[in-house]
Amino acid sequence: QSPDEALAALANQTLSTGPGGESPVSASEITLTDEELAEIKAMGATAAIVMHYGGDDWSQAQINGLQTQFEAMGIEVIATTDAGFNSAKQVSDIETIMAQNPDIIVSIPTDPTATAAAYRQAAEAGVKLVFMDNVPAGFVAGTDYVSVVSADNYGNGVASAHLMAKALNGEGQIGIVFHAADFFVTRQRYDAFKATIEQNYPNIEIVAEQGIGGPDFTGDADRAASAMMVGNADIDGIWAVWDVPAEGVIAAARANGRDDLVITTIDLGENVAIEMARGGFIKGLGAQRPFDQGVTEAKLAGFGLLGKDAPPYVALPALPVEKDNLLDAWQTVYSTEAPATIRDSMN
Amino acid sequence: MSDTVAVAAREAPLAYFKRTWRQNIIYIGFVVVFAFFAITLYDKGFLAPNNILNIARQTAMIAVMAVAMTLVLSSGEIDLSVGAVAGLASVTTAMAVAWGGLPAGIAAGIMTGITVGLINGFLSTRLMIPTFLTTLAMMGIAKGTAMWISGTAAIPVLDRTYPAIFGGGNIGPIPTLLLWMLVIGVIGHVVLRRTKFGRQVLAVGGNVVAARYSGINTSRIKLWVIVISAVTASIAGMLYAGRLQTGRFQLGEGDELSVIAAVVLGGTSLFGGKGTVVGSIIGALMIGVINNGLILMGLEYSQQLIARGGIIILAVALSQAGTRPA
Amino acid sequence: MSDTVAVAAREAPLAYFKRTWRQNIIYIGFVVVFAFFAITLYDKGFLAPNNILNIARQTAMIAVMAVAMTLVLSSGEIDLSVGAVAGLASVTTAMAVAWGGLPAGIAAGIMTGITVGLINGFLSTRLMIPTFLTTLAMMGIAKGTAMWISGTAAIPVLDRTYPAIFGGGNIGPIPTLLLWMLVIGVIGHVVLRRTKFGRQVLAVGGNVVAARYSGINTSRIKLWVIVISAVTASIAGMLYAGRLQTGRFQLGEGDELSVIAAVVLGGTSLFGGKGTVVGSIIGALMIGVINNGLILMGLEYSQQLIARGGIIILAVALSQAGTRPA
Amino acid sequence: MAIKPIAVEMDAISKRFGGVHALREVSLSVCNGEIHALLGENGAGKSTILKILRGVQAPDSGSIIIGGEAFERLSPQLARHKGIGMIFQEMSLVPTLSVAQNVFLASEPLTSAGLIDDRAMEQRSAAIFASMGVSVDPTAMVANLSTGQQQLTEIAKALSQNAEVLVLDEPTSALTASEVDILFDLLRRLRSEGKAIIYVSHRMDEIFRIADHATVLRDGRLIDSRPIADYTLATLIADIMGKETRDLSEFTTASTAQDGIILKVEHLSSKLRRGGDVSFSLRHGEVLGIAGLLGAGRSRLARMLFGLEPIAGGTITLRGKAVSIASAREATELGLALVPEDRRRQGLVLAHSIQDNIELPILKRLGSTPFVDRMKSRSTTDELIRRLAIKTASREAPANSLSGGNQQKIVIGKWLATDPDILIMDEPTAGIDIGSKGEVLRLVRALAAEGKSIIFISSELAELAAVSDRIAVMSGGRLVETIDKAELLNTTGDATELRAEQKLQLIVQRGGNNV
Ligand SMILES: Nc1ncnc2c1ncn2[C@@H]1O[C@H](COP(=O)(O)OP(=O)(O)OP(=O)(O)O)[C@@H](O)[C@H]1O
Ligand SMILES: Nc1ncnc2c1ncn2[C@@H]1O[C@H](COP(=O)(O)OP(=O)(O)OP(=O)(O)O)[C@@H](O)[C@H]1O
Ligand SMILES: [Mg+2]
Ligand SMILES: [Mg+2]
Repeated sequence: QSPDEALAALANQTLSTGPGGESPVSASEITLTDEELAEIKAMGATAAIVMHYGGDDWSQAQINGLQTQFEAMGIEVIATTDAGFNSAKQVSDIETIMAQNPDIIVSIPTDPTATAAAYRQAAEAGVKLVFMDNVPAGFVAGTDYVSVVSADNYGNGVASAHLMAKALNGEGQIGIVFHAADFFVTRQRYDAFKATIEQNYPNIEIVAEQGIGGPDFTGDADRAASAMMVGNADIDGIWAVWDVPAEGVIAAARANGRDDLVITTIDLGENVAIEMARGGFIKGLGAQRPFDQGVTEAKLAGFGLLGKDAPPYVALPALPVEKDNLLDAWQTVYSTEAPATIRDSMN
Repeated sequence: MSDTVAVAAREAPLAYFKRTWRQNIIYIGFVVVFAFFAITLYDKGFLAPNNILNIARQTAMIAVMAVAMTLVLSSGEIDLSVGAVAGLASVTTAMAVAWGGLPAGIAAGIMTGITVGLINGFLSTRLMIPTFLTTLAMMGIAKGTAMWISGTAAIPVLDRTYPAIFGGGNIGPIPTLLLWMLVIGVIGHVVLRRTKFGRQVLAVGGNVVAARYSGINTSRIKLWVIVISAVTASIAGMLYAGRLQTGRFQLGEGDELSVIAAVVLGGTSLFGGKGTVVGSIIGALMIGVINNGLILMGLEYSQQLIARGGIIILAVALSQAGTRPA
Repeated sequence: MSDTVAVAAREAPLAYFKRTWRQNIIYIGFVVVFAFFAITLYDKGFLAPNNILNIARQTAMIAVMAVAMTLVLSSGEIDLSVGAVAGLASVTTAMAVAWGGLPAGIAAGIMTGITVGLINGFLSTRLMIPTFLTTLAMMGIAKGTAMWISGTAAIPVLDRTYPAIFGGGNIGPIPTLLLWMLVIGVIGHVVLRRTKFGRQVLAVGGNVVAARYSGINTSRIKLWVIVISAVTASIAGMLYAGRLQTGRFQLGEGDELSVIAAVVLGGTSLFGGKGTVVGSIIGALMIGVINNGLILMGLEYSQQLIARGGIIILAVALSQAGTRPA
Repeated sequence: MAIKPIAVEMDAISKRFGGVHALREVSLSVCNGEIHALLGENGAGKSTILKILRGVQAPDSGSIIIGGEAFERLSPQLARHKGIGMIFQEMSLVPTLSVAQNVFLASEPLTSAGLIDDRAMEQRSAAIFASMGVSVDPTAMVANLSTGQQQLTEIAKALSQNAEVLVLDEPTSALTASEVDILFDLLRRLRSEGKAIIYVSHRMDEIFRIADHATVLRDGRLIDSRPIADYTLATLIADIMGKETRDLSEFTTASTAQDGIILKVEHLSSKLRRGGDVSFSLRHGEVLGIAGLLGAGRSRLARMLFGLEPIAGGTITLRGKAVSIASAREATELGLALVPEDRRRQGLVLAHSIQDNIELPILKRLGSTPFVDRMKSRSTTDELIRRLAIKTASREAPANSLSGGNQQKIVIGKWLATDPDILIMDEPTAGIDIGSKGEVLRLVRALAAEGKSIIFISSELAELAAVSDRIAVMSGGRLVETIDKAELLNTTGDATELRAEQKLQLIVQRGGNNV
């Protein structure tokens, strides 16, 4: 099976399975009738968005999606919080928000165990919970929370692996820059990428792995990648766990004059998009669909309000992006036309 | 530093009033900030008893660490490792609870603090490394150790009593966290104001030579202060673990700045010789109130950051004027 | 503090050597650390010219900010906002470049520094708020502003010359970043050691009352130092923007600690009155070498943190002994 | 008189600081019930040997015998335990603590609960000050005390420990005659109680008034140790200086005052202290002495003239023009200079070298570029070190490595270097030895002769009478009286300084009384 076939296969299948092993339902199946919409509007409900980390395009698109859809549903977003990967802060945020007792909380847990108690409180207070990507430990779909919408991070990991293989014609030495923290989303991508390379591409050798801790992920990735290129003179590619570290890898490659280095990553940030458009280091990436994801989550929250029973696990398939489909991909991901910066860089 | 405070001995009543008024304005500042939110956020449930308790809960760890940090700064030293140590303690205590139950957990948490404290103290008082550097290095070491022994994973605390004691439960309507904060606060206040030890801490921070000339064993005092700080940090870590029923290396990350901010906000001098535990706790609460209020206001995170900075400056602009060393 | 510095007037050559040896051991420490990696990592290409240049590149921003921070600490103040200001400047400069090209970009970056500096300076010298608090608050304000105007997104720098000047390109074999570091380092050294301004900075930091009695306009000096620090931070931000061809609020996040660590490591006193720019740069390079070496060793992130802390303590244990302001 | 038991004995003590031999095999033995004067020029080693006795510095060799017990070295705790109390020359108080808290530092009275009893502390220190007959607020923060008040606090601290052996290292350098009298009464009482007292001072008259025995050091060597009765002023000074030196009594001066008035002050009063009222005029080439009791407002006046203390009312007319001086910088630009009272707090950056300290006020003159002209700075420094006989190896030595008196000389030199039209000196000779004192006074007269004007504040009336053309007496912030040197000298038949001094004393006291 060639990378292209593999990628093609990916497009309309979701590899992740739900926290309870549920098989995913496609986001396209989540819809609200006009009556339902009207009914929700009538409720004058309130919602809060509790993020794990707000500092990247992904979160912003996610929030945009939510806000757009909530507005359409006549739901007021009363608070948006950013825990900066810190579970204690996220718990505080949830508690604080509970003071306004909102009807809906859409959230992504920094840490399934640490935050469980706080979400539990909210659930018991009757708040409709919709999760992104991951759910707190011991939560039961339908009773404790409405549903979880996943971006199929595993699938994206796989995609980025195939794209790497494609760019390397199936052979070479590569390095991995991963997130040195046990965070569900990033861990899935890492596992997927590694597994895919090891199983499908015997001629691709993973010669270096380096974790990065932040908060300056770009700088950390820069240092890590530089060291990889120094330590393994003929390294051909480096995979970065998301676009922010990827920018660090790009800087390192530039500085070390490795114009031939292949970089693949996950998430369609503007910078990596530009780099790709220029035919630069980024040969491909697995994109999530944060905007759609947000929209879907908002709709599911609506399900919750209506008491309409929702599928426990909704997933959006991974979106492999290469230069050819970059502009369309951007449209798909952000549901706006790609900015001039990218379009101009295409040629 | 403090040599530079230049105020008249027989000063006019007015001048005196102005001075003390300014020293105590952190309290006024706190009241103002609180009142501001109470009014603007009335309908948003800011004053809801539960929200007030939330603020207490969310501030408790910072406040607890701030108490010890008051001693540290008063003695002319600094401790940047508190946040990381709290994280480490949360991990050790959680692992120990899983292994040997409550007593093991408590022992492990405290031992973590004692060990770290002794290392920091030894390096600073024997090898004469500035605490800024020792504790900065310790910050990395503690965080690394926590990540390492936990494999960066969260260690769940399944024991039921542990969270009840540490930060989880309530006693009647009152969260245990609040009690921890009060108890440690009172102890800290008495130690600094009313005990020989506290007096010697202030003396060491005010003029280390004079302290030595007066027969005070300055390095012993500093050692103690540093150990106390580390142990308190580990208690904070245990409270985190209890509150979140989890031990994790990221818990407490970055707290050192909030803690020192709270203490300085409270009117303790960064240059030593002068400290107030009550002020520190008020400072911590003030930061807590601000964070809470800004979220309730529905500001975006970026706006929250800006507003917090602005409010702090406003509050201090009054409170610190005139009283700051030069 | 300084009462304890005990140095002989006419001292024996040996004693003199011992003293200066200790003061200068940061250099020795640097050499030792470097040699250690050079040997253990010989086969891993530690000594490869490219790797050496990488270290320089990765350290440049810290080193640049450390130069100004040396002045700040020498004057008895502190600046915690440098990291956030660098981030903000990277955003403003990137946005301005996109809007009005190179000149606009440069202007925007520098103006950011000047504005922040004047605010910090005004609050600290007029309203007498301790710089610890002003700059801590500014840290939040700058970060928030950067997130806000950029919508937390990365602002690409498409202009070709900008990166060439700031941090991106090379001149011959030498990365421009290295030149920036050297030029600013030399200027800083001369300013602190040779100019009247530098003498006044040290005097203000050494004893602000005596400085005032000597007819020095102490608050003017402090204002200048604070502004210089902010401007330098914004230059560092522009270098980040050039190097990554991006403006982003996270750039420089957390740098304040690395910068202050580098400076203190270099032998500058946190309590003012004593500073060395060269030491600070060596301190920054030392941290860079350690980071680089530990990664090349293939240590896990957690182990890197531990090792870094250990090495720093080891290096300082020697360097600071005896010279610290107890 | 009967042989008294020996309280402490220090045997062949040697101490080096790097290359400096502070002490070479110095021995010292002090008996109970005696006041033992320790004398020597600046940098002779007095403070060093006393610090060794107090256990805050360790000798390189030699031994210390207390109550028959011999020690290699003492620790501060041990020395204290052995009943040794000391007033250090360099203020050793904690500025951020209150007076009472300092007095009882490390020996706080406790409540039954084992907590510190601050109220008892304040009452007891109030009592001590009362018994000393001085007024110091026990609750005041030490940082806010005047130098004199700080010295009184040190004395109270030492007394509160009722030590067996009481060491006083220049306790009176910032005190006026009346406090000195009080202190001496206290010391006599302690002596009669059989305590051993070691007393260091550069004020010769004090030595002859109070001491029973004198030990003289020079360049870290023991020169001589005899009962005071064996000495005359001349022989004692000769021993101290190692050469014949004229003391103040031969210090006669003809007034060099010209007619032109350079500075006129009218009804000046401070914002920080009510009820001040100072008026005087200063002529070219005139030395205006200012006398007063502690807290009379002398230093305050100095600070007001130098733009360091806000002015509530009154006018300052300089060279015929009314000026308002808002900062020391403006003052220096107007050609004023202030040798401040507190060398450690206001005079020096202690950790910096002599040269760096001397550079500070004259930076503007060290080259027209932004760069410091090091050559010029060096020559200036060396010149001053020579002129003031500052005892140091190099201009690079940090100020705090010098002896107290030598530090004081740096402060004087630092301001001489600015070559001002009006030189204000606040207790300039505090802690400097008899020889250098003469040198300073001679300098002052020389400047006056050049047409410079000097305001000379001093608590030591002898030198005041010696150096001044006119003497203004202050009290309670007001300038109450101005006396011509001539009056002081010539009213009675034979004019000896001592008489003049006594008269001055009377006037000052009276000034004090009619508030
Ligand atoms: N900490 C120190 N470091 C280096 N040299 C010192 C130190 N303390 C004292 N000295 C030197 O030791 C010598 C004796 O100093 P000491 O203070 O004992 O003199 P002193 O007799 O007290 O003089 P003064 O009358 O001025 O107080 C001086 O030359 C001084 O420079
Ligand atoms: N720079 C200053 N500004 C304001 N007050 C000061 C300053 N320096 C000292 N003081 C305080 O002013 C008060 C009076 O001290 P000062 O020595 O000036 O009194 P004084 O009346 O001048 O005494 P004396 O007549 O003995 O000099 C003291 O409490 C002192 O601490
Ligand atoms: Mg002395
Ligand atoms: Mg005075």
